[in-house]
Amino acid sequence: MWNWFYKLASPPYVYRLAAVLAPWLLGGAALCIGYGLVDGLVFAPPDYQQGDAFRIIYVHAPSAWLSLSAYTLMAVAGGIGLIWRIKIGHAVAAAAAPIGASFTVLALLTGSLWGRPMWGTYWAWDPRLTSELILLFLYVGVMSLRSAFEDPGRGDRAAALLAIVGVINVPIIHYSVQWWNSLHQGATVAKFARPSMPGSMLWPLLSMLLGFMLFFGGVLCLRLRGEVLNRERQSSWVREVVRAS
Amino acid sequence: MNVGAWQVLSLMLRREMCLYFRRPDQLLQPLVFFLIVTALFPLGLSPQLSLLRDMAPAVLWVAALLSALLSLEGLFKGDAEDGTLEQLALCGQPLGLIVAAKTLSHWLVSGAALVIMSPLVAVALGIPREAFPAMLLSLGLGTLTLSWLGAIGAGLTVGLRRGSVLLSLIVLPLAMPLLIFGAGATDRAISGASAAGPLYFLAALCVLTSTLAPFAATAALRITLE
Amino acid sequence: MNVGAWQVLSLMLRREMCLYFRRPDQLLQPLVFFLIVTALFPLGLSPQLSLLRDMAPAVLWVAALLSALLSLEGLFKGDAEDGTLEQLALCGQPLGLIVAAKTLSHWLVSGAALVIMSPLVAVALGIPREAFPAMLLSLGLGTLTLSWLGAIGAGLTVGLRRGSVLLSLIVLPLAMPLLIFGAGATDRAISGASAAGPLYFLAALCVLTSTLAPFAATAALRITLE
Amino acid sequence: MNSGAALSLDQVHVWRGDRHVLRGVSLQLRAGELLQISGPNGTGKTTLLRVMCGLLRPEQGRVSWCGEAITEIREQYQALLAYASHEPALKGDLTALENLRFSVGLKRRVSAGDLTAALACTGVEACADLPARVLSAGQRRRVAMARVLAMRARVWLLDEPFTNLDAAGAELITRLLREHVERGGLGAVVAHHALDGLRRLELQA
Amino acid sequence: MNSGAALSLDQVHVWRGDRHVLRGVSLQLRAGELLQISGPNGTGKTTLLRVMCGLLRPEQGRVSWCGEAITEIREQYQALLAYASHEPALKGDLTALENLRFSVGLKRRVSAGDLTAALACTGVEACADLPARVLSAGQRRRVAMARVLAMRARVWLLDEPFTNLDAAGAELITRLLREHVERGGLGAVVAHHALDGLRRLELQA
Ligand code: HEM
Ligand SMILES: Nc1ncnc2c1ncn2[C@@H]1O[C@H](COP(=O)(O)OP(=O)(O)OP(=O)(O)O)[C@@H](O)[C@H]1O
Ligand SMILES: Nc1ncnc2c1ncn2[C@@H]1O[C@H](COP(=O)(O)OP(=O)(O)OP(=O)(O)O)[C@@H](O)[C@H]1O
Ligand SMILES: [Mg+2]
Ligand SMILES: [Mg+2]
Repeated sequence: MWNWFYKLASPPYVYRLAAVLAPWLLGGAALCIGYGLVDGLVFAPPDYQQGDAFRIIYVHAPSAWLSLSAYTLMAVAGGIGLIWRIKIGHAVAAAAAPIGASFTVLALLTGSLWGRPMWGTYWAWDPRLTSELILLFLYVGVMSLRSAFEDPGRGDRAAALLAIVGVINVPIIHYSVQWWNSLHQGATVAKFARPSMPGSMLWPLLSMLLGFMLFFGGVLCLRLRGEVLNRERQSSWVREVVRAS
Repeated sequence: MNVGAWQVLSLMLRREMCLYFRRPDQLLQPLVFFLIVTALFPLGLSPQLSLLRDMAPAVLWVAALLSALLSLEGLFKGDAEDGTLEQLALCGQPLGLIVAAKTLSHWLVSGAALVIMSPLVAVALGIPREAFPAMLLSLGLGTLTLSWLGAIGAGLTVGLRRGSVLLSLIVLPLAMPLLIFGAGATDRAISGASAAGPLYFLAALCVLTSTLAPFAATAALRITLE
Repeated sequence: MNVGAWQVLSLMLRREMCLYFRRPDQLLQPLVFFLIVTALFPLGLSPQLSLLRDMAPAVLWVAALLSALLSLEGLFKGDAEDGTLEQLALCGQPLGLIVAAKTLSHWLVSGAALVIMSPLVAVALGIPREAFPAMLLSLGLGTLTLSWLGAIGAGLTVGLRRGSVLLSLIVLPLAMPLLIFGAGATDRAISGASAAGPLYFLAALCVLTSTLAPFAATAALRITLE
Repeated sequence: MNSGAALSLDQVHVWRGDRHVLRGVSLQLRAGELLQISGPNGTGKTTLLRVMCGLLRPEQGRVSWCGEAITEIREQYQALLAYASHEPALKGDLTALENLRFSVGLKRRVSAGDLTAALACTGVEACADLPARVLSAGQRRRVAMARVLAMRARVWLLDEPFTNLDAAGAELITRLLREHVERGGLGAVVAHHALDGLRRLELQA
Repeated sequence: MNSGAALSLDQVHVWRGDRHVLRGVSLQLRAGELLQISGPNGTGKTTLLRVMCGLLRPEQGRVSWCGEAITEIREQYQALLAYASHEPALKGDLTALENLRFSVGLKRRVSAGDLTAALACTGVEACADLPARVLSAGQRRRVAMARVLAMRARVWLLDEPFTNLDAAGAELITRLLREHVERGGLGAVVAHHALDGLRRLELQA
């Protein structure tokens, strides 16, 4: 069982696996996002209160969700690297951080663009918004901590530790709308029993979400290949790869 | 004749206290900073002094956070620079004890001292006497939590070239809930409402970090020391 | 081949800039601090955000003063600790030139950078666009004055054990007029009144300190170096 | 692997930046054996000493004490250890005696008398109550050596202990090293001049 | 007073705390004369050197250069001076070459070639572009010596320049000292071992 695990986590294997997965993931992402955009922006009916402004949701909600899941993934991968000293964990964490940070920026930007028509302001110091901003700080902190070390091994472990400590922020962001009275929308989609959203709006949203997830996976694979190559540049298999290309 | 955990703790506490009292500036720095920040605000606000009382909780808490944060930078730095941190790491005692002793002494000279001095500042800012218990309690819990969080940050950044900025970048996001609940508790107490909600939350945060942070800070220091 | 005054100035400026850019934390520290202080306030104020705009000038100016003050502590300290200050003192060039070059570079990386970044903060604090010119001008004059004042303080306290507290104690009373007139100018500009009065006063202070402070700072450094 | 060896290094490799500083160092130390490490400046003597005391984890290779990797038994191993680095590692604000009390006290219970005796042994009892900040370079070095003595450690790892010392001081250190060996202690000393009766490891540039 | 002397100290007294460290030191140095200062640890060698370069003003007595008190002609005198203290006085964040450029550049106009030549002369040209922080103790000391060389100063005041150096390094310093004397330079060197051909001032404990 452990042997199997170690083989799965060995850099050359991951390098090849990522190459196989990336095109499938990215292809799926293109399909889902394509359908979601067309259906969501063109065919879905305008909201009875918000008019067309609500369509920002098709970018905003998926990127906000992914900003949270990417952070969790980064922390878990870093934890695996820290505790079991499995190098690929750190590589995954390092590859995921900038993608997650970009999703966070996207969520903040789309959110504040949406805030202008909705709340009459781009920014308010509201719990959800503030905690999402903190998430961005955490991403930046993790990335700069990693790069501040001259020795990459120590940088990886330090960044992993910080990522784990910061995970506490994820549930805070998620539940902030329930714990404090907030300007921000409560859960709209996740109420599976009775989503408070008509299907014609919901399906494109779900498709966008799936598409964003696939996109994240695909980009992660691509970045992971780069990370692994860079980290293993001393080893023999990388030299073979380079020679072969 | 082995040295037990309590001896290690008490020896380290005495060492730290001795060092703080030998360098009165390290001891006074957080307090003076706290006083100065709270004194500057009324000056900057001079035309609209009526605002002062409404913003008092924010001023008080921001000043407390900043002054604790600034002194946190030196938690391991002095020892790292003169080589004594290496000696401590090689002393054959669990590093966790040493980290805990250093953090607690830091809190005693920054956090606890600040709590003791805060009534003075509170009077100057026009915070009514009835709000003092909630304010003192929230400051005490908040600064202790911050010292623990800061120990993690200081452990992660000791010896780094970008140390101090990184420390703020790491600690402040984690400390924002403290500010929100701390200022919230004080504010509610001032306006006569019950501050129990935010205080419970602060207490929970404090217990949580006091149990987990020593391990995280030790792990952090080990990573950077290696 | 003697080295002229201009060469000394430019060499020292290049040295300082090189050092600041090698240690991005020293460079970013004042800016990050400035941003953080201004971001913490709204959080602490969360229940009464309507107050934010009224206290914006005070927040802006207190943050600017504190961030400049904190970085002033290191003006001569790093050089004193690694022995390079002795080498500078022995270089056979007028010490005044060296002090001036160090102070100017300090202002460039703290004061000037802060002025450039202040519009961002001003927007977040809700300061209207029309008030920007007065705000920028007042911040520029104020931080330059503060750098000069700080150089005197840093010169007097380098090498002292109670250095940093003394520095704050020496500099802040001198800096209070800056705060009052600076925040006053910004506040008037926000409310649409003419800010010329406080601005003239700030300009006068700036000219005064820029001519006298280099001599005072050099004398101060000589006293502590000997 | 020699099973009688107390401290042994096995094919230790260390990189600093892109310099391959230690290139497969192996060595064994038994009780009563003190090794002199020498070699040109910048060849990795300090690096080797830091590997030996566990402050630096080598990229490859293994450091073991009585057969167990020192990372496994870190605290037990380090309790036996006295390391003196390039710097004297004194707190300038504490007096010489306090410096000793707080660092030796973590290793073993120790009385003020013991510490004063150690200071006297290295010839700085007159400085016991001066803050380390005002001591001269040689006096600081002597206080650091007194710390090593007072720790009563089995393993001594000393980085250029002769630095800044006058002739009498150098003799003193030589005598202390000899006595340490006679007590059955072991360890390593970095020094540029040849030391009598010590096995020597010469690092190459 | 000897009028031929370039640098002369006259009955210099210095107290540190309540220690009377220098008790009436008088000495004269002529062109081409290098003085060795030695004596047990803590007897005031470093203090004496700092008095000679004007960093410390003696409580009593007078230090003069060509008959004028050095406090009167501070800048002219210090322009002729190269002082190397116990610490290498390098900025850890600057490379060795930059360290030299910024400190030597204040004394005289100097080309990068000159500086690299000085580094090569002390055997650390390979470290020219490494930040001083990562250099080994001996390498740092060699960079400090390269600074003294590149300054082309007439007066050398060196505090234990042999510290941390390997055997080759020690020989190099001896050679540099001889060449400095031959060029007509003067100065003082603190060292614990006897140096050939140098007049010696022995401070008493
Ligand atoms: C800068 C401003 C904003 C930020 C930082 C922000 C942040 C977030 C975050 C982090 C989530 C994911 C929450 C989770 O998964 O638990 C989210 C979801 C969402 N946001 Fe925003 N938001 C902003 C503005 C807005 C605005 C103006 C609206 C519209 C009124 C809005 C509507 C939504 C909706 C409908 C969801 C999906 C809710 C769900 O089903 O969980 N957001 N936002
Ligand atoms: N980041 C880095 N990049 C390149 N080289 C480095 C780096 N860090 C350290 N080095 C080199 O590694 C070596 C470290 O050697 P170490 O300090 O162990 O030398 P040493 O043998 O103790 O020398 P000394 O006798 O001078 O004390 C030096 O040559 C140094 O220049
Ligand atoms: N504040 C003080 N109180 C008492 N003694 C002091 C004080 N400051 C310095 N000293 C003493 O003055 C002397 C300074 O000597 P200095 O540093 O010049 O010695 P040195 O000859 O260079 O010694 P070394 O060979 O160790 O470098 C030391 O003995 C030191 O203990
Ligand atoms: Mg060394
Ligand atoms: Mg000396």
